[in-house]
Amino acid sequence: MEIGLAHYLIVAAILFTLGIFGIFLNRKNVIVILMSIELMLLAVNINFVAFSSFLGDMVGQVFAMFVLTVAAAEAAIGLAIVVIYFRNRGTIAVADINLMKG
Amino acid sequence: MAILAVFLPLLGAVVAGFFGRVIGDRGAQVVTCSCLGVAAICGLLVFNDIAVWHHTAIVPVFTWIDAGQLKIAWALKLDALSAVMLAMVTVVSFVIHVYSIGYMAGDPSIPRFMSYLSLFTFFMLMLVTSSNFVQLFFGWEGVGLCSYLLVGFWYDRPRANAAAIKAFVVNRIGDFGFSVGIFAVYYLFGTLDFGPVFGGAAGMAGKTMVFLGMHVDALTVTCILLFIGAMGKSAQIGLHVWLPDAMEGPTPVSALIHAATMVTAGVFMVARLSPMFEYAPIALNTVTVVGGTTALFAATVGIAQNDIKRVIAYSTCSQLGYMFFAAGVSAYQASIFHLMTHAFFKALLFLSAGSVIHAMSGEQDMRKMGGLGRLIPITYVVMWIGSLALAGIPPFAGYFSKDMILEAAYASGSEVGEYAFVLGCFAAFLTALYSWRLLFLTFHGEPRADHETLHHVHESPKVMLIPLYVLSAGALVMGALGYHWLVGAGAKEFWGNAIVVLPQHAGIAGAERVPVWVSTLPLVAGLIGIAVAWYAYIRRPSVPGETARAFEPIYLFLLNKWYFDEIYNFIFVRPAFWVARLLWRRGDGTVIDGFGPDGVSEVTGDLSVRASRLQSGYVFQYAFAMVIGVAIFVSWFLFWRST
Amino acid sequence: MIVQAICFYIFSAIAVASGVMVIAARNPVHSVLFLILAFFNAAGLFVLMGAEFLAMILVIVYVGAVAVLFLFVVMMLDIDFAQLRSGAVRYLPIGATVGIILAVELVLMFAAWVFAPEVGQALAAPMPGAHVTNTAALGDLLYTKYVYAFQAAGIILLIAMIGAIVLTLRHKPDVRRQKIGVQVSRRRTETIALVKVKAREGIGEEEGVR
Amino acid sequence: MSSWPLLSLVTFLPLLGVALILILRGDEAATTRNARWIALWTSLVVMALSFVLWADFDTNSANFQFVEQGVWLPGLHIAYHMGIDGISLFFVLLSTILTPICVVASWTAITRRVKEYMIAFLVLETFMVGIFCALDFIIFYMFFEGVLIPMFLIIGVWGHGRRVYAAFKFFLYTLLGSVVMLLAILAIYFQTGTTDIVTALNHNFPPALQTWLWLAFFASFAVKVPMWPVHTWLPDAHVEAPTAGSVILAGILLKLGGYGFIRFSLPMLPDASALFAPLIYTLSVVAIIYTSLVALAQQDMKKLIAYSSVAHMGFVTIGIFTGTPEGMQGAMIQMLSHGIVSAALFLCVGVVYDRLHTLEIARYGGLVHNMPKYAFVFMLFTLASMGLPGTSGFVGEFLSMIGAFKINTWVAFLGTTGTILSACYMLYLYRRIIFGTITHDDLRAMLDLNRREVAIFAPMIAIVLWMGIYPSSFLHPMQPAITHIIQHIEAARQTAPDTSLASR
Amino acid sequence: MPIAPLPNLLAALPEIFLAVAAMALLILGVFQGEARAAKEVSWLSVVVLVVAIFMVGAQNGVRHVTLAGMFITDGYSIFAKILVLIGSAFSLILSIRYNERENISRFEFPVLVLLSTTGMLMMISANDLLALYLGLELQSLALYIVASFDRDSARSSEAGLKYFVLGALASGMMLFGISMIYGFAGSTGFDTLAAHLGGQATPSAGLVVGIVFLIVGMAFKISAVPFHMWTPDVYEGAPTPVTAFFSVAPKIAAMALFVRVMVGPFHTLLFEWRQVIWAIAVASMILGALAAINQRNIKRLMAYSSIGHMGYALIGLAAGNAIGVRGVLIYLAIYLFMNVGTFAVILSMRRGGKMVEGIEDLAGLSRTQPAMALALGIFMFSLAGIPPMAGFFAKLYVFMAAIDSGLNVLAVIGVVTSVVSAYYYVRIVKLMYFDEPAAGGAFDRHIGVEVNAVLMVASIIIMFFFLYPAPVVAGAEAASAALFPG
Repeated sequence: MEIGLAHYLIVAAILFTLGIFGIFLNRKNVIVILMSIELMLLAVNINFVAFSSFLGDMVGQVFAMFVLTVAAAEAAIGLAIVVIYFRNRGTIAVADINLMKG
Repeated sequence: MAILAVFLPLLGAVVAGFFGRVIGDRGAQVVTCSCLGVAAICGLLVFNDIAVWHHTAIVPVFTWIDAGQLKIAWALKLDALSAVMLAMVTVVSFVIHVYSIGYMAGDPSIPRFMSYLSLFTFFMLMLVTSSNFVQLFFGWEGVGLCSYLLVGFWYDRPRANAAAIKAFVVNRIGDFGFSVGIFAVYYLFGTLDFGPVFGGAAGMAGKTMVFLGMHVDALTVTCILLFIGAMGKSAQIGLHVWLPDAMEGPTPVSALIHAATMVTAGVFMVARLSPMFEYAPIALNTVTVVGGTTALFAATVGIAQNDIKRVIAYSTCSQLGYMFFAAGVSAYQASIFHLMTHAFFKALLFLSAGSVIHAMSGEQDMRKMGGLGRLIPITYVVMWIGSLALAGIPPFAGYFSKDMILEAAYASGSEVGEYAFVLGCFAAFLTALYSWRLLFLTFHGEPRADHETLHHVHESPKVMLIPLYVLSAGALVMGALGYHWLVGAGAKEFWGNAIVVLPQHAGIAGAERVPVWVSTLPLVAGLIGIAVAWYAYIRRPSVPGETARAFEPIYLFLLNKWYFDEIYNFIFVRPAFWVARLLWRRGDGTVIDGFGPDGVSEVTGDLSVRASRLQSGYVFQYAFAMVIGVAIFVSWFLFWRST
Repeated sequence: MIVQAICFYIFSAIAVASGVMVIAARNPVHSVLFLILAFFNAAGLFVLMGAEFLAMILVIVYVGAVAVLFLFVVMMLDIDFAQLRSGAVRYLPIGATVGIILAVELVLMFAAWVFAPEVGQALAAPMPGAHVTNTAALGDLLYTKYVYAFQAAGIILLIAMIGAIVLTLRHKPDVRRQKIGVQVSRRRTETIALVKVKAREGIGEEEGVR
Repeated sequence: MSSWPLLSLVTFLPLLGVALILILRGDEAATTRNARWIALWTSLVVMALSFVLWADFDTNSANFQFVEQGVWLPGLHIAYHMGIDGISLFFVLLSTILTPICVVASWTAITRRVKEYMIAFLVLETFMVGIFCALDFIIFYMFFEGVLIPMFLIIGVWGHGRRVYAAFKFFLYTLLGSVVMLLAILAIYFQTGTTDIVTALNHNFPPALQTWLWLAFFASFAVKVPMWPVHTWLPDAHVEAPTAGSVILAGILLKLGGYGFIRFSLPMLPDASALFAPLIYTLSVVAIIYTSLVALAQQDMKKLIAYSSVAHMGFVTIGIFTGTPEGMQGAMIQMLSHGIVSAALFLCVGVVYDRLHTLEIARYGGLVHNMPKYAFVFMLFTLASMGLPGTSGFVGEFLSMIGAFKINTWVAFLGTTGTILSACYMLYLYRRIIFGTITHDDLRAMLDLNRREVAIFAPMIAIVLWMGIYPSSFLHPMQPAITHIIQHIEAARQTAPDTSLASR
Repeated sequence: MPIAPLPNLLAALPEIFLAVAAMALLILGVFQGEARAAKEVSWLSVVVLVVAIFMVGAQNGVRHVTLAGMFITDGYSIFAKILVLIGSAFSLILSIRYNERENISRFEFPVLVLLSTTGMLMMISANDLLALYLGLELQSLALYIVASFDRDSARSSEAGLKYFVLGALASGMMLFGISMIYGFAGSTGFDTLAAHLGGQATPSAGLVVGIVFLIVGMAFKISAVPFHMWTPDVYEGAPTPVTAFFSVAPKIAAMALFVRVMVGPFHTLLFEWRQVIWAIAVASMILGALAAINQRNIKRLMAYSSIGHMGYALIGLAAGNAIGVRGVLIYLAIYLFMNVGTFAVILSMRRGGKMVEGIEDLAGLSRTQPAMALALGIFMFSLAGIPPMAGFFAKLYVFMAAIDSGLNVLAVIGVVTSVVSAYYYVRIVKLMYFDEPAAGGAFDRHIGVEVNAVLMVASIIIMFFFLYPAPVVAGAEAASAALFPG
């Protein structure tokens, strides 16, 4: 019952797909989309750490760390935009975000 | 000299045409007539030079076309054939120019008319003096153009316009054959100069070429193609339809173009190309059959027509048939002889008819004439002379030439020759019949015109009559005069190598040896024709009507000129317009534009709407699109590329 | 070994399950909470793989800051949950198909993961060995080899800061705010005017008190 | 004189005129007037210079003359390379002659935005001359496509009726054709390592590549010519364009296709040309008969002449692809002749359009009564269009057909039917407009040609007759170039046997 | 523990300068106070950018790898960076007066642009997947903010939101790909990757899929189909100078990065990734040509236009050789000026003090403002690729690359779509020249000297590029040679 690299990668793949699902199946709330993105980035981090661990290389972990940093910044900006959007429209329902199309 | 003869008419035409306003009507008449007069003198001098001194020559003017091996020069070929034509054309043309002064008096555009006439003469002279096929074609089309201009001279008459276009287009159909024929000549001989082509014709005999995917005898096809051109110009059956309609033009035009000169260009061409035709027996037979058929056909139509000029027009048609079958049986000399005599007497007939029309204030329908003999005696007399010449009554000009032709046809011994002979004799009968029908209807009996018209009937002025005298003289003596040189004993020396007849073809030589009945049959036929005409129109004027009623289908058939116009209209003209509209609306509009630019732009526009509809504005769909893209690429690499 | 396996399965099962709940929960507050759960378990997985520092960071930074920020915004925006009804069902079949295809492909691919042949020789920063802790090793790299990335990350955070401020900060005109710069740089002459007030005359118009 | 960059001067001098017009200031009327005069003088000077070209041209040489070469795109072997031979010489002349004529023809007809109009024409002249002088594919292509811009504006801004539709159809249709050629040019570039035309002309392309290149060039040139069935842009463009626009369109732009065929397709891609010659023949014959018939049905003067142009260009394509000296020289003459004749016919139409503002044939009739000069001029060009011997049209049609007969009798046979049909539709047109009685009162008030119009037509008449009676002045200079092309084709056929038709 | 030696910072001088200058300007802005600062900081930022251009230009084009192998400067980076800096500078110049008029003038804007530009330069100089990622994020995050900079406008904030959500998704995918590449090769450095990848007949599936995901991230930035979906909405919603900025600088940077990544570390996998590039290039060209036809909003039209143009630029990338890269670079250079010029016109489309964006508003412009109409006409013909405008040369060079590499189908699709797209460009010319002036009358005059100057510079460059193309061509040639040593 050896837990190998593939196991971690598969978990990451599933989480990643879930994140993608969250983005395009969600009609309710933009914030959930942001969370889905966080899920994706989590999956990516699992990947990096797994590879790092199995390759015996630190670069993966360093990368993961920067991903975390950037993800935090991204979340901040994303939420700021959501906030101003809400101020303007009074809603953040995904289905309402279509002033511009065509 | 020859250059002068050819180009003086052009000078006259240019002066009269461009400066007509400046020099006035009188000026234009003077300029053109004097140019033509000088040209006629030159023409006669040239004729003299050649007929007597045999100074044949090719006078180069300058290069025309020089492309690849093709080298064509503007040049005047002077030999017996062109000399005969040159003299005849300039003289007749001069006479008609003079006549026109009287006939066209009072017309608002006299300079234009005179200019056209002179221009026509120029083109005709170019035609007869050409030394290569292309120059021949130049003259050929040029006379066609002038014919168009002159037929449509009275441009506000719709019928004249229609006739002019018809004349040009039908001629173009002939020219189509002619030009393809020229292409073939060039293809075969590598040159278009008469000299080398004629020289090489013997060597080309029996050779085959691929034409329209068929292996055919080269010379035969070429000659037949060229003959199609002759048919168009000389109004042979099938392509004759323009000639009667062309009578919409002023009468001098009919006399000059549609009797004396242009229509004979086809005959001239066959004679000119005798070195080629001689080696293409099938082509010769074709010429014979077409000529014979036309001779009879036109004569039959002629007896049923009521328009005085149309009768003469069909007569011309018929006489051209004679000339052709003469050429077809290798009696080119006879053909040219008849051409020449015909030029005089037919021009005479036309001009006399013009005189009648002039007298009748423009009326052309014979049913409205009658009894004019007393009122315009001079015209009456010259008309008689012309008719006698036409009917081949000795000693008038037509007798010599027509007799010769029929004898040659008989003497050729071939089946087609006999065919032509029989038809020709019958046509001779009909010729006499319609000629005297015309005479009797016009000049005899009670006047059928209304009083007003009759009151105005008067003899034509001198300026019109003098030309008639000249032509009458020609119609009287030309036959006897020219017999010796053209077809008689002096013929061989006279023609030199202008006309080639192979020994195995009897030609005019055979005409000497025919039985007596053969040489008298045409005369007898003509006399019978006159008698029948006298009986039917003088003695028993009710006969024509009864006959027409009794044989109504035949009468209508003849009256309607064998329904050629209707058939052509039905087969060609209307379908052409129908197809034209179809191709335009459906072909260009629906099919090409529909599947082409318009269709494509419509589809593009539609796709564009769809493409922009993809942009729904919903973020999740955008994301979905991205994911689909990724999924496709990943699947592509994982499954299909199987890396 | 077996313990490790059990832990792996527990962590990953919970992480995946909470991942599902993040996107499936109807209440976004619940979503955030599930997200936090997912992070916790992912941190567990990190620990299993020997990346203790990252695990810690994940918990501290993500759970402590980011997730809370999410929670904060969700609450702040005061969304009417009743009106949020999804029309996702219409697109679910095709969406699910594509997603599942992608997932299956990725899983299949990862399940048979291969490394490049020479992968061992190319390592830029091999693990230092047991004598150096994970944290120390990371730190060692971060400030030397990866100083460029580190600085860049700093600028990124600066941008995030500017962005958040510039987008959301509003100076409401009717709210009086402290202007420290102005207050500090005040001069005496600007603030105080000495006015001699004569008796019973008051202060004149032209020298009026500001 | 040879030290002067004469070709560049001829090509780019019009731009000087553009610059002058651009800096014009002042009130509307003055600038308008000045713009006209500047355009006229510029184009006249250019014309004079182009005559110098002709005078200095060595008619015995097949080489490119007045060659100029300069660095342009370094490292790519793409250079500024200009030069003319006997083929291009006359197209240059045609362009420089037609431009002043167009300027004069638009003198009073164009009243709106005259400044821009004259600029467009001068720019157009530069492009047109440039096309024929360019000896580098990229330069050639630039001019070739650049023409679309001024022409698009001329049709769209100064056109009438459905001008927008026509302008777009023209623009996009011809653009689509020519972009494919661009790819072919690039393929040539990689094959030869340069875009130099002279180099490419002497390069032996492998047969398979030739096929593709030929098709690409064909796509471009066939649309320009235009060949059936890609001709439908032409009637629309002609009808909606202003008179001078039609003149240039018919006079020069249609020649681009023919020029391209004779300059590139045939000498550069001989095998493919032989392979596709039957295609060309078929399309051309169809064009001659089809469009002649369509012309017969037209109710609009310009459309009729436009369709007749398609038919006439059918002779050109046949002539070129016969590969015979007669055919090719005939095609050249036919192009030049058509350039003058159809241009003149459009000018004729323009004369009455300026007076009555309609193109509907039925609105006219009996013009000969009050416009005899006009009737004469129109008649002359009608005849030339029909190919009457003695006019330029005859020489071209005759030579190209005589060349065709050598190759394929069917082509010559069917092609020659075009002469019958052209007589039908042209005379039918002439009759409906000029002959008959005046049926509309407004026609009675129409004035005959004024001096300006006479000045336009006089040189064109002279050229038409000149080319018809003494075409040697034109045939002779182009002969060496044509012979050179044919020799080149022969040589290529010998070195690469059994690759094309022979083996099929 | 030894102290690491100080890396060669000189190579990264422009980036460092930009970042430091941005911070300095930020401080300046904070201390100056809102009202005055915006304009001042903006112009100072322009100056900073110009200085940076000179700094970049001063580099000698020799290949320097520094900062632990993460940062590279070479001829290629110089060329691309100059383009990016020019694009940013022009966009900033265009923005100043617009922002004032629209009441969104704040000093953070130029600072964000500067920081974003810094990110772009970092992208161009990236020599490591980590550097790539950080540069990309640095650029993107700033862009998300400026997209929604008009924060009181629902459209602007929607644009920001959409851009953000999709951008985050794309960068997530890209990271996923990076992780796979890292997992396969054990390294993120380009040089290492280049050395260790390839050689196998059939590359590993994981690696190829990783590259696909990586491509997604960059395709998103250059808005190649099907990762383009954000583009029209964001272009339309974002403030117009931002749109102008979006349409040039980030695209150029991302494209430059794209090229570097593809032909650098993954050059041996050309056959694999070319298929992806081929597909997105075709899709972009087709969609860009088709969808724009139906547009009424000029910014939206320009969005589709830019999608199409990126498709053409991708042709050069698909070629995957020096000629192709040269094509891409020339394309980008010309594209830059065409777009900047066009947006300068769009920014001048004001009537009664308000922006108008409908293309019908351009009707009759040649009557009311002939100079502007002429300039826009030049840009439109150029965008359509009609010679002698510069746009023709752009297309010429990429098609040249395609033909050279045997990508004939791609080239044919390219020319056909360029004809289709010519329709909508030319339609604008038609509106300006054929139609009568629109009902609203002329646009407002006095759009600003700087806008006019930009317009003039751009139109002159586009119009007369053909006269002296050598600098750009030779520069691109040298730049592309830097990527293909030997």
